[in-house]
Amino acid sequence: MSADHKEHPTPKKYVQIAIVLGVLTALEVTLYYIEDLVGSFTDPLLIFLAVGKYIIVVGWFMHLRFENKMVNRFFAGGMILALVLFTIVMLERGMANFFFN
Amino acid sequence: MTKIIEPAKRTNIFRRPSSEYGFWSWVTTVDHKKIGIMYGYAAFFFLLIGGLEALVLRIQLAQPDNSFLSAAEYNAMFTMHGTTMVFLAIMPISAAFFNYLLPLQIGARDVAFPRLNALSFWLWVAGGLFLYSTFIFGTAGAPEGGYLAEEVGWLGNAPNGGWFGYQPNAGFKYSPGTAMDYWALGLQILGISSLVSAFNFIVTIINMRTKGMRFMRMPVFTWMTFAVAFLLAFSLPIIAIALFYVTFDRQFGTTFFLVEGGGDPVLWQHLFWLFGHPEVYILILPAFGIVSEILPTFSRKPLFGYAAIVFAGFGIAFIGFGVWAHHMFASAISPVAQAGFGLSTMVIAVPTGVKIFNWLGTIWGGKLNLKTPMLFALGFIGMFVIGGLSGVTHSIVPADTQQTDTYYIVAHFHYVLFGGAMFGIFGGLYYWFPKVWGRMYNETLGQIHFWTMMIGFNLTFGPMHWLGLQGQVRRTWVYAEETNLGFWNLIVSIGAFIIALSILIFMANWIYSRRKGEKAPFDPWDARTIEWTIPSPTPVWNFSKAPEVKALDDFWHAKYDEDEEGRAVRRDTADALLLQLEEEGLNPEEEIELPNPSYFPIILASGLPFFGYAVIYKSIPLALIGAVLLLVGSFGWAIEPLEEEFTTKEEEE
Amino acid sequence: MSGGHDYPHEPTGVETRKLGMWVFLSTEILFFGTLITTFLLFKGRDFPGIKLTDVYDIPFTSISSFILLMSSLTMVLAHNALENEDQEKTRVWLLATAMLGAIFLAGQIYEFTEFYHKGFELSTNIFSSTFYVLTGFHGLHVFIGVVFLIGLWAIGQRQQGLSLDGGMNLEFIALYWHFVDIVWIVLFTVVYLI
Amino acid sequence: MNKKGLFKYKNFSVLSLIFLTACIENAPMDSLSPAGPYARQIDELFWLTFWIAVGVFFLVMGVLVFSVFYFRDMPGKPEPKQIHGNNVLELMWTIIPVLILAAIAVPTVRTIFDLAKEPEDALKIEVIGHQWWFEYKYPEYGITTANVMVIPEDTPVRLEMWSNDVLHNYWVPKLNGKRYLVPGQKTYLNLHADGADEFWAQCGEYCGLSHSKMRGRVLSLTQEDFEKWINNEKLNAEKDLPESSLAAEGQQVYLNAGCTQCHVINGVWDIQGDRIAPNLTHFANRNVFAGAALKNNKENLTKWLANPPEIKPGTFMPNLELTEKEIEALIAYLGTLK
Ligand code: HEA
Ligand code: HEA
Ligand code: HEC
Ligand code: CUA
Ligand SMILES: [Cu+2]
Repeated sequence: MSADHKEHPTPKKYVQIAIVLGVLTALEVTLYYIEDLVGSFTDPLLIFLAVGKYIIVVGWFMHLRFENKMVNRFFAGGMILALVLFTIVMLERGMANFFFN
Repeated sequence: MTKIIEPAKRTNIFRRPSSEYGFWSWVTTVDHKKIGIMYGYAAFFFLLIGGLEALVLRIQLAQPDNSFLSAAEYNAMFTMHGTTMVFLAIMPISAAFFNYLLPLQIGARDVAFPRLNALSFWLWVAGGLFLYSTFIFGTAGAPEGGYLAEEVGWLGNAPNGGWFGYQPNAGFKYSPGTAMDYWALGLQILGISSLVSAFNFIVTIINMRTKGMRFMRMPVFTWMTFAVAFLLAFSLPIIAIALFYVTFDRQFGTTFFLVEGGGDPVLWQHLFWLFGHPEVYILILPAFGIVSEILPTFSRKPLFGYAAIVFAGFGIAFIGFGVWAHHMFASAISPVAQAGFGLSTMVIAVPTGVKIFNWLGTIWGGKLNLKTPMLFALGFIGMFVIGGLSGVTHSIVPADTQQTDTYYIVAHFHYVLFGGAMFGIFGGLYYWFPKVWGRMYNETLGQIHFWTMMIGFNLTFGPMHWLGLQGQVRRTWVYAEETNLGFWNLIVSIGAFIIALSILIFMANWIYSRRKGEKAPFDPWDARTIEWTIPSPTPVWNFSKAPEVKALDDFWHAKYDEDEEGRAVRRDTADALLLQLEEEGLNPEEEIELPNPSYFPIILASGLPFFGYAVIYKSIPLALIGAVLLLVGSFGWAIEPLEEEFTTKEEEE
Repeated sequence: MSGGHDYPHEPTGVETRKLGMWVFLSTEILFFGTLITTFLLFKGRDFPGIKLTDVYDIPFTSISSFILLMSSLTMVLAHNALENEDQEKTRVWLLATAMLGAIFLAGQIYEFTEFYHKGFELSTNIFSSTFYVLTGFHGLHVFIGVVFLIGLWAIGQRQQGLSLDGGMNLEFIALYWHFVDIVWIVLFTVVYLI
Repeated sequence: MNKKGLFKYKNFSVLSLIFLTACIENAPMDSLSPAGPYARQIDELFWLTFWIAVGVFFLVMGVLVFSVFYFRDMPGKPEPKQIHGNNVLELMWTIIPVLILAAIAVPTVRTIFDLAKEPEDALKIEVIGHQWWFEYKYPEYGITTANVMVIPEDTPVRLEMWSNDVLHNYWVPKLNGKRYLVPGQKTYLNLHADGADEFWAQCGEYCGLSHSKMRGRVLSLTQEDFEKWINNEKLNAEKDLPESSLAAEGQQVYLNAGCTQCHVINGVWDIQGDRIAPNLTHFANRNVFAGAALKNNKENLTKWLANPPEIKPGTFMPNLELTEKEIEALIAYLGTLK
């Protein structure tokens, strides 16, 4: 088996984490409905929340936190690569819409 | 007396395949060596087909306003030529090398997932056959509303959108018929095949290295395999999705790339080249690896700056992801993007230069043994530098707007693909020939092959530089007499036939030497890496005993010491060591367990083309056949244990 | 794995199949990245016709998102039970995970048919195409995951029980399942909420 | 061995010499003989890079060929020193290319932005790509023409371009680089011709069956001639031709054979404006037709009208099964469209 260095959480811990996830989801949906109140902060906030949930699931449920460095780098590499490449594409094509038409 | 190692014939639900020789042993094999050899032969076959297509192109272009081919046929030919050469020739030949050599170079008995490896191969075969079945089943024609004076012949009923299938031209409206569907779905299957092998190689390299084979002791070829696997793993998903879009557009009425429906044709360019540029490094890095093995061996010197070469390889791979839009300098991108991508493209010259100069450092001061593999490696450096430098002239964006879509580009990429990748591959084929077949190739024929190829190659692709700069646009079926380009085009066409001649010489050598060549010793080149410590041809079990590696170029250091001046001196023990290795290599002491052959990879793989046909012809029965094959394949796979006991028995030879 | 169990390796500490799965998941990021990019790109475009916001049923989707999220919990509990060698509980949690996944899928099918009846078909316009391809691709992943989970559960039923490093490795499938979940976390925000 | 090495050396240097001397005379599409400031700017940049590349090439080949000669295995040669690397050297051959590239990068970036800038007081022309011909519109004058773009000499011209179907790529090698024509999006290109001359153009991007025959011409005229041309283009075609002339017969064929469904001749048919085919109002003034694939003469026109897809596979102009007589009449009529 894998050489995990840190202890995996207990079931109780898992349930707690799941509750946090649930609360965050509720918050997201609420934000969606009170968009008018929050104004232009809504979208960044929503993204922030999603990233939070993402990190929690990857880190704890998938045990990435406890995983070998190699795996961490790999996954992070894929993430960063995708983010950078696709941001550029979006900027390029988004701008095209904006300026050229 | 040799020991024959046989799997126990035990039955699971299905009877396990158990033939050691003959047809079924190849079909069901999961042995990386056999898979490698099959990749090699099949890819070479496609290389010949792609080459024939090129010859047909060159006949058409030998004269201005020629009418040897119709427009439809010409367009189909260059599309299939490019697609074949890239996906069905160079990539799989590289895969042949990966398969055969990777486990040997890291001292493993096989790859991490042997059956997955067989699956990759059969998927690739399935994809290739599917793509080529377009010549039988496919149709192509004029765009909606357009007219043709004559029917499209069988030669023209093939994909005709160019190897990068720019949208919307390759969409249903402008390329009706099914040929482009064969292209999109065929590439999809081929992509899955490559993805699977990428995972396999990454895991193999990380986890299957023998004792002491630390990362920084791995041969450069293994390193380059690693880099290629990364490139594949991260670039193929992008094209897979983009090809999905194409298929949806063509079959299910979506409009991802059609402006009328709100789509975006330039998005296809981005997605294609996000894959396409890493792809060209997928094509060249294996050759870099091969050359990095050949040069030190035949110079009798260690590779100059091993670490730099390794990191440069990864640098190329990494930067290679950030330059895709250099294929779009004339397309609809902003000047800021032009500048940014121009600069990032230039930067690639730096790590590549590091490699070139380190190779020169390797031969400098060496004792060069100019055997055929070495000639190809040296030729590789020369030819690749020409291609690389013309690449740098493309990165000068304003200059590229003159060059793009002309034969100057065609010259560039043939210099890097043929002068680079192919020369490297030929070098590798000669270099490892003895290891694979246990016989030596014919040196004289090898030398003749090299020189005819060198001449033919430069005659073919050299003149394309000025043809392009002086106005010949690529993918043109005819060019006007008044452009005065006829003379050099004729030279180019003659050159192409000289290349064909050289390939015939190569084939003759191969066929002759495999049967009648001298018996090869197991270390004919006095080589450096551990694949040469085992007998030629490689026994099924690779290493009788897992080797333990103590240094980079372990084998060399076992044979040679350095004197005070730093010169290599053969150890007294070297000869005894070689004898001992040979003895050990042929006679494993322990019982060896090897992964068993399996029917399921080929069954699973054969399901996919049916899905392809099902999509094209909207046929539920075909989809069901595909689904059944897929289910049988994966179910059988899941319940079949990978390995069973082998019995070792003595047998008279 | 192959080549004999006692064949010595340079240790990296990651189990081979698990490593393979992580590599696969890393590349899955690019699959979904491409799809999401396309979705966002077209979402920003002004194109006539029915829009996504015209068909959404946010409360419904929120609930099914929650269900998928909770399936990650049951999955991790199954894994935990197996580590504690509690076969019984492992199977229960496995089945629970598969069921939650199946409910999510059912919800998605319901949603798709609803949208379809509102005139939002695959080829209606660029928004509908990107929507269906993106969420459908994710749905396919969920489907494959459910098949895996049920298969695993069946093996656990039939044989003496699952082992942590046996043929069909639970941890290996758990990783896949969690990944499918995190993709939905992103999709829920990107596709529905923003 | 020696001979082979020598041969190799010759092979290479001869090749690069050929490169410089092999330039084809009278190549109308030659990108290396610029005839305007934009193309010249690019040309200078190219040659700068080219010579640097030649330098690097000879350096690498020099070392390679020298090594092949000098370090070749010969009987009695001692084993080589086992050198594993040299940090200083390696650093040098990393940094020097960086510097070289930085030196090229500066003018490159500057030129990119120079070329992208919209020139002041430029003549605006719209270029619309069709499978497989270019349409030109002069919004300031309300003129529509095809295949031959007419511009004033020594004046900057700003092209605003898009495509009607697939991607095309507009290229006048002697005046500037290429730029794609994209459906649903506009792209821009500047032209500027030094003097009065005729230039070849060609579609660069593969755009389907007859991509190779999607060509064009740019005619740069003196200011005076240009104005004359403009004024003539603005005129409608003559509707009332001398009765019972061949041309009048041709006009009847034109009106009745279905040509009007696709073509426009200003002043001759009620419906004006855009159609899918080239505007023929001043057809006889254009020296080439059908995407500049054919010279405008009787012989070619006969071939074209008899069977257009024969000349341009995939074209949207059908074979209208015209009789020889009709064709003759049509050609006479087309000849009057000055
Ligand atoms: C094996 C494949 C391969 C390789 C390795 C390369 C390598 C490079 N390529 Fe190439 N390329 C292709 C295959 C390849 N290419 C293909 C197939 C196409 C066309 C696709 C199509 O349109 O069909 C293409 C097209 C292409 C274009 C687009 C042209 C266009 O369509 O307009 C560009 C533009 O920048 C480009 C640039 C480069 C550069 C800068 C490199 C660099 O990596 C080269 C680096 C190497 C060197 C520079 C030489 C060695 C270095 C030194 C000796 C150091 C000193 C050098 C300097 C200081 C300059 N390539
Ligand atoms: C690795 C890739 C690779 C290789 C090796 C080659 C090899 C060759 N290519 Fe290729 N080429 C491409 C990749 C490659 N090409 C790509 C990607 C394109 C772009 C396509 C596109 O635009 O979409 C292209 C485009 C391309 C064009 C441009 C077409 C156009 O734009 O209109 C031309 C034109 O001359 C050409 C010529 C050749 C020639 C003459 C060879 C020769 O070197 C071929 C040599 C091989 C042989 C001659 C085979 C030998 C055959 C025999 C000996 C016969 C034996 C037969 C039997 C036993 C049955 N190629
Ligand atoms: C269905 C549409 C259609 C009809 C009907 C049609 N044409 Fe055309 N025609 C075209 C198109 C499209 C082209 C451009 C073809 C190209 O260059 O690729 C063209 C080109 C031409 C040209 C060359 C114009 C130029 O400047 O390049 C001439 C002349 C011509 N047509 C004459 C005729 C005549 C005469 C008729 C009737 C007898 C006719 N056409 C009927 C579509 C049509
Ligand atoms: Cu238009 Cu090529
Ligand atoms: Cu590239």
